[in-house]
This record gives sequence, structure tokens and C-alpha cells, in this order.
Amino acid sequence: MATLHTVNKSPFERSNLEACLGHAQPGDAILLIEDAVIAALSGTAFEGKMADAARTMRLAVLGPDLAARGLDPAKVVTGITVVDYAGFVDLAAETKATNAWL
Amino acid sequence: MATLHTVNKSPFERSNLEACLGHAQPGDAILLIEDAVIAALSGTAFEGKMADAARTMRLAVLGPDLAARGLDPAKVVTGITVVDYAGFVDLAAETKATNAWL
Amino acid sequence: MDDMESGVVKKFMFVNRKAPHGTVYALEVLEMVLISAAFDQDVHLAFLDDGVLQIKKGQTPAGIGVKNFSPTYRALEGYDIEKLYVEAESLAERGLTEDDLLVPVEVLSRAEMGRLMAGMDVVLTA
Amino acid sequence: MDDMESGVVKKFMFVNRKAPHGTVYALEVLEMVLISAAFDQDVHLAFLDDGVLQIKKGQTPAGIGVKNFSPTYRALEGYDIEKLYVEAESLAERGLTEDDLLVPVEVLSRAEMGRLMAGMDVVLTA
Amino acid sequence: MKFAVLVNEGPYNHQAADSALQFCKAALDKGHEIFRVFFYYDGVNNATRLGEPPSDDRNVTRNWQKLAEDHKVDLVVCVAAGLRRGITESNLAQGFRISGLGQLIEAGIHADRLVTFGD
Amino acid sequence: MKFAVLVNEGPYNHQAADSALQFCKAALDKGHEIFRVFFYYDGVNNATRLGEPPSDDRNVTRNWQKLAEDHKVDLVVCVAAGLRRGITESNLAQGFRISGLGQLIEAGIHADRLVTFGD
Repeated sequence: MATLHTVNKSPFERSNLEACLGHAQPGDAILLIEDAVIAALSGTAFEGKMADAARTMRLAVLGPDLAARGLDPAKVVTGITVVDYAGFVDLAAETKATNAWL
Repeated sequence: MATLHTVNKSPFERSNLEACLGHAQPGDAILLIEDAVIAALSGTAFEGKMADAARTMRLAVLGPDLAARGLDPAKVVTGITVVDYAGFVDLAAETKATNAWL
Repeated sequence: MDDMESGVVKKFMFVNRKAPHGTVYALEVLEMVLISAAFDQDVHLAFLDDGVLQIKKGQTPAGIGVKNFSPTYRALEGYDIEKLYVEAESLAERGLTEDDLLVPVEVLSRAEMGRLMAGMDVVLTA
Repeated sequence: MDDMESGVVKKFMFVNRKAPHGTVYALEVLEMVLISAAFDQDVHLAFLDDGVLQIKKGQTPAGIGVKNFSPTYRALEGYDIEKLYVEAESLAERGLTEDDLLVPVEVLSRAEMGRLMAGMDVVLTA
Repeated sequence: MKFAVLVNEGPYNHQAADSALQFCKAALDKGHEIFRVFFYYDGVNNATRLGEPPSDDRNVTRNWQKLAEDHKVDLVVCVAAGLRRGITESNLAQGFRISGLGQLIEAGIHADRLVTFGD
Repeated sequence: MKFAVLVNEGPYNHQAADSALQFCKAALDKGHEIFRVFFYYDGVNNATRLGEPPSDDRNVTRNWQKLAEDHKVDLVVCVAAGLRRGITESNLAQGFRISGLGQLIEAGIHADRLVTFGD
């Protein structure tokens, strides 16, 4: 009965992702949406941190938000799953509660 | 003919102050307002950074915003001046342009 | 309000991560918290990151022209809202201690706060 | 509009630091920029921090239900707005290169960007 | 499964409302129920009937109305947050209703999940 | 000296409007001129005449109106940003006027300083 954490801001702009990673528990799911999707890409300054997190948590990124920003889903860090809105709904249904890191 | 930079967000929440410090020039003025005033206090994780910046720039913090948050103007980092709204106006008048780091 | 008699009791957590006054969130979360008291739920308030500033003593926002709602935190006890948690790391990063706070709280480490959050049914953050 | 004949020419800079689509700022700054073209000012656009994403190639926001305004950046040239500057460090931190960008730009280091900003008369940021 | 959705920000300025709409549509498509969408903070601005975005852009308020019509979704605007910001019966778009903050807590209690979209 | 002021956010949700008001008052007190206050993005929401904040809180729209009355300050709401968000002549508070974005650029040209308040 894990929690789904959502993060919607770029980690370059705000500390939300950092705060989320600091509180999420092993086995929890973290979904990157809106401006947070940049954190899912390989080659950014956050790649190492995300790869680490993917070892203990289920990481996902919203595909339509990647596409909106012209970011290539093929370049997502290994261990992060690309999902659509239906996948977002599934994650929310499969977990016990949702925690939006606003 | 320096620039007045304003920063209104906490450096714990957003990267605005960092961005401002990365672009402001020696001799420029930086005024911390609204939620950014926490950065002016000694004893925080940003004290060293602010003390460094105070060596080459004029740093100021808005007193009414400190008071609103219950933060003691006597505990402001050495080199940061506490000003009121009139002082904000003076800073804007004395500099050539204003750059708000939003 | 049927729910007040529905018997369902959930663990609600209101997570406060933003400084007061710069945005309205602290004030309007407090309005949510007060309403929640009428529903007999198991209410928790968490203060972390800049949210710890919401319960800083000595707030006097008259000079910025906005309302001082910080006394309301002291009134929460009267609504039987007594589970207030503050993150130790957030206090330390801002040079604050428990003595700086308006109300009695339980200070938790970040790790403890994460585990507490994990047990909640409904988490509301702004 | 008297100003169009006032003869005053100021150095305007529009500073873009936010990602597109998550907030409206990128779109509404662009509307400002287009209007400024009518006033014969010396217009500069700076893209730094997440703002570099505004001019990323291949944006297709149909799936999130919002308008794709990114082709407008290509139209700026037609309004004689040709001074576009991008910060090298901001690209690198995000794993991007100049080839990822929709429009021709001048890439500046952070230090150069700071000096360029210092020479402006009016700086507009959102 | 019953979902409740909380929208914290107004239309256009933030993507929150757009994301919430897409989430609701996807949940309904999958056969879930949307118990209620609650609009709080600047989220109340989603409910103005006076907004007229450019014709080549989406109309967020109309998108909410369509969702309400097609699926009988309960769209509730917080009365206090709305009064503060000038969203009242006089400019409320059809399909929305104004009610108290208790409706959000009630949604948290009755729905299986509460999903928040904000800044 | 002539100041122009740009307000990027609506009332209450962000302190921007309050800070801008205090800045304007302090500038006027020191004998400066406020050439214009321009409301853009969600800043247009400052101009609604339908807002009724709790009586123990400030009324930001009324504070702007008082500034305009006492000092003849030109309060200009962007027509396009307002249309998008539902601020039109039908709910515009007295003391504000709706005009084009060119008024902001003009303010940038004519004023000695442009000061921005936002999120």
C-alpha cells in the first residue's frame, strides 16, 4: 500500500523534487508531470539522482508532458517508465494515497 | 549606473536568488523582499553565500517583510542593510534599471 | 452534512511547505484545517521546508498591509487539532529552533516525517 | 501611439527563465515581445535557466490540450526581432545543445549574459 | 474506484487545470467515477463565465463544462475563496456550483483517492 | 522621477500586488510620479469589482482604487490577458481601465524606471 507522489515543477527551478525524494519511502511511486518532466531525461544535471531513486522506487514520467516540451521519451533515464494519463490514473488507483509536492 | 535586482522567493524553495547572484555585476544592488527575506538572516544555510555577495554588491532586505515573518532585523548578516519601502524606492531611483528575478 | 455521522475516520495530513505572507497558501490551508475539525477526522499538520516559518513567533505583517493570521495556530487546540509536526532539518537550515515556534509541536527528523506521511489516507498540500 | 514617433529608443530585454506550458509566462511574454516590435525599440530576448526549453525543437502540446505557440519564435525575425541570446550553462545542465533549438541564437556564457543584462534600460521578466 | 480532484490554480496561468482535466477524462474512460472536482485558492477562477481566450487556444472553463455535461461531474467552487477573488453567482459559469470548504473534506472522506493539481 | 509598475499576479494568492501598492505609496510620498501601473498575466484579477475578502483582511482592489483616487494613478489592465481570464468591462472595478499591451511598452519607454512585481 504505497503512496503515489506527484512532482510538477522543474528541479532546476524549485526544490519540490528534492523534497519529494527526501520523504518518499522505498516502494513508493513518483510521477513527474508538467514542468518536472525535464528531470526524467538522461544527460541532465539530475540524472544521477534519478537513477539512484529508481533503485528503490517506481519512477514514472508523463509522456504527453514530455512531448509537449519536445523532449524525447527514448532519452529517459533507465528505470523511469513513460506513462500516459491512463497510466497516471492506474498509478493513483494502485497506490493507497496521492501526495502532490507543490 | 548599476542595476537594482529584486528577489522575492526563498532560496530554499526556488533558484531565483542563485540565478540573480550568478548574473548581478559588482556594484549592483540586490534587494530581498517578500519570501526572500529569510536569505538575509545569519544562521541559515545561505549565510556564507550572502556574506560573499556583500563583498562586491550592495545587499539590502526589506524590513517590513522581515517583521511580517517574525524575523529579527538585528540578526541580519553583516553587510546587508535593512530598508523600508522608501529605501526600496531610493534604491530603484539611484540605479539605472530594475531587474526582478521572478 | 451526512459525513459528520458517517463514522468514517480517515487520517488527513495538511502539509505546509511554503512561507507565510508571500503567498496565500498558509492562510487558506488553515481555513481548510478548521473546517476539517467539524468532520471528526484524524487531522495531522506537518510543517516542513519554508512551511516552518508559518508558526514562527512574532509575526507582525501590519507593515506589508496584510492580515496577521498567525494567532489562529494557537486556536487549533480549541478545535481538538493537536497533532502538529515540524521537521528538524527544516528548522536547522533556517537557523531556527523549537523555541522560535508559536505553538507546541512534535519535532521529527526528515526520515520520521517521511514515515509518518506514508501512513496517511489523505494528504493535502498547497 | 505618440511613442512610435517619439524617437526614444531604449534597450529592452525580455528575460525568459521558465519552462513553457507548465505556466503561461512563455506565451504571454511572447505577446509582449510582438507588441514591442511596433515601438521601434532595441529589443533583446534572453533565454536562461528553464527558459531555454521555450525554444526547444519538436514541441507538440496537443496531448496536454494546450496550444503550440512555439512556431511564433520562428516568426520573430519577420518583426525584426533578431537579438536572441541563450545561456550556455543552462543548455548544458539540461543536456541540450544549440542544435536542439528552433531558431538561430547567440550562445553566451553566464558571465557574458550578466554583462549584457547590465547594459539594458528596461528588463522584463516573468 | 471513486476519485476526487482538487484544483488549486486558475486557468491558463498554470497547467494545473489542464492536467486535472486530462486526469479526469482518463479516469472516466477507464470506468472510474469522479466523485467531485473542488476548486480552491486561485482555482476558483476556472469557474468564471466571462473568460474568452483566443479562438486558437483551449477554453478551460468550457472544457470543465463539457466534462460536467458528458459525465455529470460535480464541479464545486469554494465560496470563501471565490468571494475573496470575485467569483460569485453573478459570473459563475453554468455547470459549476458554489459551496463550502466542507465539500472538499467530505470528498476526501468519501472518495477512494484525492488527487491535487496546483502550482 | 517617473516610475512605471508592472503587476504580474492576482490579489491575495501572491504578495505581488501588496508589495506593488506599498512601493507606489512610498514613491508618491517621496514626491515621485507613478506614470502607470500595468496589470498583466493573472495581475488582471486585481481589477475585478466582484471581490469581497473577509472584513478583517485588506481589500486589494479597493487599495488600488484609493491610490488612483488620491493620486490620479493610471491603472491599466491588459485587454488580451483580461479577456483570457474573464476580466472585462462587465466586472471591471472603477478606477481601472482596459487597454492594450502597448501601454506597458509605452510605460517602459516614458518612465525613468519600470519595477516588476510577480510570483
